[in-house]
Amino acid sequence: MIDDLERAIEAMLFASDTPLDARQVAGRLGDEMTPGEVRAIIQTIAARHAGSGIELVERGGHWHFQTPADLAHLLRRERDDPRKLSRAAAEVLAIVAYHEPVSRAEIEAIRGVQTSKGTLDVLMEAEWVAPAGRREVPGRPLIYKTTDAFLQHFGLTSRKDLPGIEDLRAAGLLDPVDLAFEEAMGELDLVKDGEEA
Amino acid sequence: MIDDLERAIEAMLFASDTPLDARQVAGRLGDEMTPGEVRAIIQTIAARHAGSGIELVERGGHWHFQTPADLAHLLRRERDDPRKLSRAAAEVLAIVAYHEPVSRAEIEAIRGVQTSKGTLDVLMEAEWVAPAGRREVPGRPLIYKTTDAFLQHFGLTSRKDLPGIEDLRAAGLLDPVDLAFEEAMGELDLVKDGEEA
Amino acid sequence: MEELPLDFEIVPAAPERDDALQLSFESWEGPLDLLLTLARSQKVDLKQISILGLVEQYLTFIAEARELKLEVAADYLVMAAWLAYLKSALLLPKDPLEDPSPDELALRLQLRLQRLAAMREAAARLLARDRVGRDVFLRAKPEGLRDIKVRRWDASLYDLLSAYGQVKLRSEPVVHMVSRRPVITLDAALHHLQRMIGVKLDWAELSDFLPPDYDGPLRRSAIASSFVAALELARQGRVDLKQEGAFEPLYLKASGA
Repeated sequence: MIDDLERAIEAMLFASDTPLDARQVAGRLGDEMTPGEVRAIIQTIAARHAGSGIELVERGGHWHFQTPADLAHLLRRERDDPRKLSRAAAEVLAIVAYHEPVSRAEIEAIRGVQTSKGTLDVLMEAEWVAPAGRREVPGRPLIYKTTDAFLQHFGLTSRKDLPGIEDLRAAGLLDPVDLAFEEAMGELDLVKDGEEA
Repeated sequence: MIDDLERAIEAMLFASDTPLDARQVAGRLGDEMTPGEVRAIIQTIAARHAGSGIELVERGGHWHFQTPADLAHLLRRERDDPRKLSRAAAEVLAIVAYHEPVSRAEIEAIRGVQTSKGTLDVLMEAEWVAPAGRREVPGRPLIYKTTDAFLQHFGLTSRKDLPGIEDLRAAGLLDPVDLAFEEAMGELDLVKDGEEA
Repeated sequence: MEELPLDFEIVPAAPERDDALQLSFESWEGPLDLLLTLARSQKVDLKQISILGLVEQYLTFIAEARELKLEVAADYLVMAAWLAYLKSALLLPKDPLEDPSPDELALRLQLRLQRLAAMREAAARLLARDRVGRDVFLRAKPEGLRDIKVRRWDASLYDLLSAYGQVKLRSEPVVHMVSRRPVITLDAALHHLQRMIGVKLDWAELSDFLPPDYDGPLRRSAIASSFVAALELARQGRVDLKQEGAFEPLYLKASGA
């Protein structure tokens, strides 16, 4: 059976929006107890909760309830939020993979378009690309390379597994887009007819 | 020694800013337990806190920690009074709670007066009353019901906990006037038949 | 009037009208509420209440209020008229054919009052419960439970390789391959039309001049270029054009033929 005073102090500390010290608690109880007596009761309460999912802790003479730090992972649950990699990011990733180590300027030269900082950030967030030091040229630009996580995600044993340019061409991956499109639409026959006419 | 699962659930309920049901707790634990198992542990925790300055209570299947009502005098002074309800609003709230789901026309039939728009608005703003679809009768009127926040605020475990609801139901006082009238006339006819026989 | 009901507010009138009392009707939520208040003054269970007595109380009350020159809201007057009717019906000898009978009307009124009274009590008991923020308190600043979304990027090897293919393609020397669409040029149409005009002597429709094996997009192109060619030949005075009206077939023949 918990005594009434202990219950009252426990409830106060629970409902308070700021940590309370022994003097404040005594004041709210009508100053019939000394802060020392209050402190003793607070310690009893803290001991009662020890080892549970609720802790009564002291910070600079003020007491407040909190949840134990070792349970923080339950309170901040992480959830997967899958996102499809953008076309631009896929291009940059491919360039890093085929040409590593590369600087951002080199990536842009190969792509023929400016690469936004966010694109590289996304690849680094995905942990597929990581900085690999600086190139010893004027300006000492950062250079990037792919990671083991990259190889793992794309099911590659090593970078040497990446198909060469000729393989890509054979697979039709180097066909101009509009030609490939027309082929798919079966309009090529008409063009040939036109040529014959 | 409190076991890890019990600590974890206690910490969750203590840290949450809204009441949690067993399913939510199980979800956060990674769905390795059934809601029934979680519920059993919650009841153990509630029993452990019984009689202390912190109580774990159930409201509409959701659980939260609060201070016991008998300590109100120690805690009340620095608190705002809860929303003061007008008599009209209190009556409408009672009608919704005891009759739910109920349409505005049905509320008005009981009160014998038009319900000003503001009255239901106040109850919906307090999140004690919420629309509950439409009644499938001509005009498809909106119907209203009370919420879990209503149960929480008024300290009700469930709607069965509404003061006197069983007595009112048994006395037919939750039946519409028409139904009660038919029944009363039926009894009267029976009496007459009896007299004639 | 013997006694005013308990929650009847007597408000001192404004100074310039201090000869009168103002009775506030705002104390009641409508006539049914007023009836219930009056019924309570009978101090009996609502089941045993005398409806006739209640009707008289209500009518007296409204009459007093009007004598005091109070504004009585319309719905209170409507109720008064209805109750006056009920009173006379209850007092007159019973007409067995009257439907609904006055007793039935009285019973309905009684049932309504019982239901309103039940809800009034329920509301009072509800408000008297231990309420959060008044009687019981929650943690003022709970840590809160948070869901943190962790972005997981997704791409397939195909995405990677086709992206690289596009990059390589962009950086290769640009060779434009414009696919030829099946068209009949204006020159070809002019040439063709000039030849055909010599063959056809009378008015002939423009489409008759087109080779019959042109179809699909090629035919549409041929019509368009032949039309322009016909306009050009007309401008040169080499053909005459004729059309009955807008969107009608266009006829042409060699000038002077």
